[in-house]
Amino acid sequence: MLLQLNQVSLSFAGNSVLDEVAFGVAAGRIQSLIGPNGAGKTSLFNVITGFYRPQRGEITFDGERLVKRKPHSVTRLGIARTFQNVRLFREMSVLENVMAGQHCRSRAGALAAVLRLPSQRAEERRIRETSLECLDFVGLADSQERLATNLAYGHQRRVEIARALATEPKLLLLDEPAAGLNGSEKEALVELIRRIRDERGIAVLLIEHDMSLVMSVSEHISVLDHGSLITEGTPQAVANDPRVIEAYLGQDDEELAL
Amino acid sequence: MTWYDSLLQQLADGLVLGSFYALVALGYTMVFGVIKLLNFAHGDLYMTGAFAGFGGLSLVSGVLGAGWLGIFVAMLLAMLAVGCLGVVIERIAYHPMLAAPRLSILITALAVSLVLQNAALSLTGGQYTAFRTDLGFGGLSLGNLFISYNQIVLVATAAVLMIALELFVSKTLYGRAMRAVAIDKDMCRMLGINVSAVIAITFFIGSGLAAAAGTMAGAYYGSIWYFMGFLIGLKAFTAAVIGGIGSITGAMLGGLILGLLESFGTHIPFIGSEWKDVFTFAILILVLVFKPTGLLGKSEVERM
Amino acid sequence: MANPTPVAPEGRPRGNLAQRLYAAFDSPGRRRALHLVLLAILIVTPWLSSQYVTVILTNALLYVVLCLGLNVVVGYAGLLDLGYAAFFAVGAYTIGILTQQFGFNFWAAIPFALLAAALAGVIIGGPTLRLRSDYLAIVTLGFGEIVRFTARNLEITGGASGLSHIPEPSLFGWYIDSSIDFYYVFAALAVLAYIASQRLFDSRLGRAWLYVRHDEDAAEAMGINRVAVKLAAYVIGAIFGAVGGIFFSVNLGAISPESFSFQQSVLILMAVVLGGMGKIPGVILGAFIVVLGPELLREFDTLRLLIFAVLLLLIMLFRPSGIWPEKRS
Amino acid sequence: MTMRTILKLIASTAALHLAASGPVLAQDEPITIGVQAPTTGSEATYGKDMLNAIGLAADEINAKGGLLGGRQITLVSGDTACDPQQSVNAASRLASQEVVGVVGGYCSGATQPTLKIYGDANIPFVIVAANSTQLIPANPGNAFMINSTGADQAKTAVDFFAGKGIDKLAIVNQGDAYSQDLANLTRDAWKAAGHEVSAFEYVNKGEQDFSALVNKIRGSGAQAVFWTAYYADGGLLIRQLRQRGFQGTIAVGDGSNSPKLFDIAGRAAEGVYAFSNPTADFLPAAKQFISDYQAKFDTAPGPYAPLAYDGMQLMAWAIDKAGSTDADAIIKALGSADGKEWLAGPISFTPQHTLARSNFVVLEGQDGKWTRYQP
Repeated sequence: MLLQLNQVSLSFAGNSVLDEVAFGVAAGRIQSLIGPNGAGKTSLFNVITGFYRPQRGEITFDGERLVKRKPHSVTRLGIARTFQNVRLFREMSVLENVMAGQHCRSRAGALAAVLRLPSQRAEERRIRETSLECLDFVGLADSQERLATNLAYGHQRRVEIARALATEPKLLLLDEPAAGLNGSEKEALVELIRRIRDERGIAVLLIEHDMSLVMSVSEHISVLDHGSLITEGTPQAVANDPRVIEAYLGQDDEELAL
Repeated sequence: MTWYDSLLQQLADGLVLGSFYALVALGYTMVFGVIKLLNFAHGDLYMTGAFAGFGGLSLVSGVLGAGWLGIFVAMLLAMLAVGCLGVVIERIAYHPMLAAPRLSILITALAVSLVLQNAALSLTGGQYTAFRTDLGFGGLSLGNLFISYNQIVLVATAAVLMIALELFVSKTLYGRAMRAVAIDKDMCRMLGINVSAVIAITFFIGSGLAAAAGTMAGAYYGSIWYFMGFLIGLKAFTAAVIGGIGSITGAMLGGLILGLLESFGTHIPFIGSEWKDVFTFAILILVLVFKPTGLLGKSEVERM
Repeated sequence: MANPTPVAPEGRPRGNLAQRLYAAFDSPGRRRALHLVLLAILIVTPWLSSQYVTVILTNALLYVVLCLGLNVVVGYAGLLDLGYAAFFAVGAYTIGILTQQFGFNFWAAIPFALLAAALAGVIIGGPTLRLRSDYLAIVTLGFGEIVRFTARNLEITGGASGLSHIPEPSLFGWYIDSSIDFYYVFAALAVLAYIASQRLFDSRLGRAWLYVRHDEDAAEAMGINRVAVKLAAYVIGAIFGAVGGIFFSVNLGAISPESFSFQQSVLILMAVVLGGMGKIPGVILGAFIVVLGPELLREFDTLRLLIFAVLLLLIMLFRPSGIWPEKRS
Repeated sequence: MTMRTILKLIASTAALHLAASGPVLAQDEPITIGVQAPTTGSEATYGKDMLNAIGLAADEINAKGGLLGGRQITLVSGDTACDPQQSVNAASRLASQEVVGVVGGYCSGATQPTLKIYGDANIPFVIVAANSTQLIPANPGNAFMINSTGADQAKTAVDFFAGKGIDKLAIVNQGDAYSQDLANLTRDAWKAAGHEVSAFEYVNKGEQDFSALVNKIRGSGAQAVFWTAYYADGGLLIRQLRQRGFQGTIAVGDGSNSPKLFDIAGRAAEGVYAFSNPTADFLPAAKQFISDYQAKFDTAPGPYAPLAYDGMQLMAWAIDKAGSTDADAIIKALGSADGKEWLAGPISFTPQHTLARSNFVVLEGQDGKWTRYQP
């Protein structure tokens, strides 16, 4: 397993958010994390990426232990993420946004920058090229100069994915990437997710409420309810699992259209 | 003087100093509560209050004399005048800036401070003004311990003002609106609370308390000048932070603690009084680094 | 700003005057020409003006260095620093103490001054950078005052009288001592500070400051160590301040704690905010305003600071993000 | 940078040029004298005082027909804000305005860097208040100090306290160059004389509450308190010392020698001693000065007002003696000052251009004013 969680527990002020969660993500796999609202999915992302520190449990990624690492160091190890509500640097250009991802893959310091050392200039070129390539990959190379905040919502989501790709990850965590997208945009997203895996060999773990999207893109699904992993398996197996239906029945969610 | 006499004496003196700090700190903390602004001009409102009180006393002393009665009336006049000044400053300088970057409004506050200070400098010609009163030097002597009547009146007045404020904030509609605005302005607007009016009242009260402190300080110490707000502004801010900025009881507590610390700080063995302010600032920094919410401040819920 | 060429907003090709000026100097060739013209003005000015003007401009150029340094901290990294004069003091006092009390050569003392400032930056920044902005402001204010009181209280710093007779530096037998000499020294420093600011802003680190300022969490998620990046801003700002202090001390030949008061920090901050945080030309303009403004108002004597304060207030009210126009409308 | 910066630069440079181009000197042109004093900032109280006194002197001279056969004196003020950098700006401006001489100099720290500027421009400079010994070696030869140095005063203080039979002395200063210097000098001299300094304390300018300090002084068993700084805070300290029943001797340095001390300290200032140049409330000229000052500015003169007045009069005297506005001649004339009595005593100079004769006297506060103390 590329990413492995063992008995991860998290609570806030005594309220249990995650309870002994254990599951893994295999390298090069597209996997979904589903569950009703408030099941702890985003919290789990935050635990993996170092924004929350779990009280108990082990998380390993590519042979490294993640617990107690700061978010930036988790990203360096090769886990990139997007946010549920798009968090681009709004007042900066699209390209500058994507270049943020290259930060952890470059090293020039202040002195190199002030002296414009050849190595620094080469690195700047490389950052720019890689970032452009990532933008091109999500189909937005034309928008590189525009302010992020001026893009259509669907495009902003893509920029966020490009930014995550620019960190050169082995695993990409997408938090509700389809939220707010229309039908054709969702199709394009499915295709993009597949290309990320197929062309770049990056494993993808996504949180998503749109079940048809989940069913069509995932190779493996993990289901979280009330902070516990209730089941996991192939889409087919999960869709037929009575526990999953029960978990979803507990809430009045229109997205239950399996 | 025995050690416990000296201890008691310092306690009494610290209480007086602390009362001033607390009154000024309250203004900082209230304004910070409602608009999240460090009002750098607040110390200068204290200075303005001292001059307003001086003017007030010369108006009323003919009828009421320059004893505590006259000073009280002058103090009320000063509170009214400086309270209004505070509201005007808020309207003109801070209100248009509420949506601007946080730094811009801070700089605006610094500019207001400079304007007040230099206006006072120009008007007074930079001279110290003697604040003449008929207050005597008398007091209670208990052995070596000496507490002047003035000190007693002063601490009592400060206490009355603070209790009145506490009652206002906890019991009246406006007071509760003030606390609500501090927590969530947008929600208050939706609920039909006149947020602008609440902010104005906060400035009025905060500035009025500074003016009260300024007048009492002028009367108690006997001289006032255009630069007197600077140091106490810094100290009172420290007090507000120690108590937990945004918390009214915290500001009172912080003021008293700082007053006592300074009173005892002069006596730290092996460290001369030249290090006293270094000591004060070091405490400020330590509190902020290790307990940023202060003693009574609430943790960061209000992330707007 | 170092952003790539802006695309004119749709449907509005011309924009206002500022936008058109930006457009006019958009090509690298024209920008170079503009730089050359400004450099030429910088070089010839002292020959065309009185000693007084030279002295004032020298002072303004010192402020350019200090303001560009503070701009890294406040404008780029978004950290409000109210005690910036402390670094200015560390630079000046290190030179004063080393050259005057330990007989160091001026140039040999410079690395120590820079090191001391960087160290001070780490000591102040290290524990405090995680604080929220207004608290950081107060902590830095406190540190600024502590540095000043310490300078006043210690024997080695000359107490309240400070240090005097700091020897003039010489370079290959040429003594830097006249006001024109120092004008050129500070002009060179200001140009260097300008270039360094520009290059930093154009770099990976410069972008990281902006990312962190805009959204700390998103920046962290992109693999940016926000504490390290902020600390870097702090230390770089400290070094700029120390450079100003180093040459300030030899220019005046005497330093005392009064030069490094809270008011000094406020004035530098004011220049940065006035011109427009993060906008290099704006910050330079701000530096000139805070130095030249009170000088131009000297006729008014006692009233001059009052007039200056009122003007400042008006500028803040009508242009809260600084007088330098935004590149993007 | 853009065009706007250039325009700004050109405009400001031009404006500075305009402001700086002083009058062309001709035979009936006025004689311009620069006044270097802090008229803004926290020291403005004292700076304005000096400016007032110098203005008073200039007016009197002009009323008597001016200098050099009818030329009037005009003053230009150079505000230093007591800040070294601002002082340099102010001094450069005065130098650019081609002033004939400069009178003033209040903060030693802010005065020192200006010496070189006046030296290079060869402008005679009468320093009326700043009296740090550090100024002496920095003097290029054109500056004259008419205030006695701290060492003189410290000696007067030690003699006085010893004469009163005091052994334990508390010394309080304000952490600025002047009062710290005087405090240090007095402490060293007092200890050297075999006595005890029971408390050596600092207060910060603008602090109003000295209760903790008073307790400490009382607890130290001090028989006398020496306040080395200025009257404004000194007045508060004296008040609080007496309010809390301190019975010992209180003396203040020359920075506190002002009638205003009685305004602030009230009755508590009765019996307080001050070391001072003889402001000679006894000389007819001084009485006249005090009442003129009071009438004109509606406030009593501050501690350095008499010296500032003297400085202006001395400069005028030297210009007349030189017979021209030639700088070298004026400097020579100043150097030849012959010990004539001025408001604050006789002035003649040592080869280092410091006051030749220290003549500190001891004053005593009685009935709300200073009188000469006779042991």
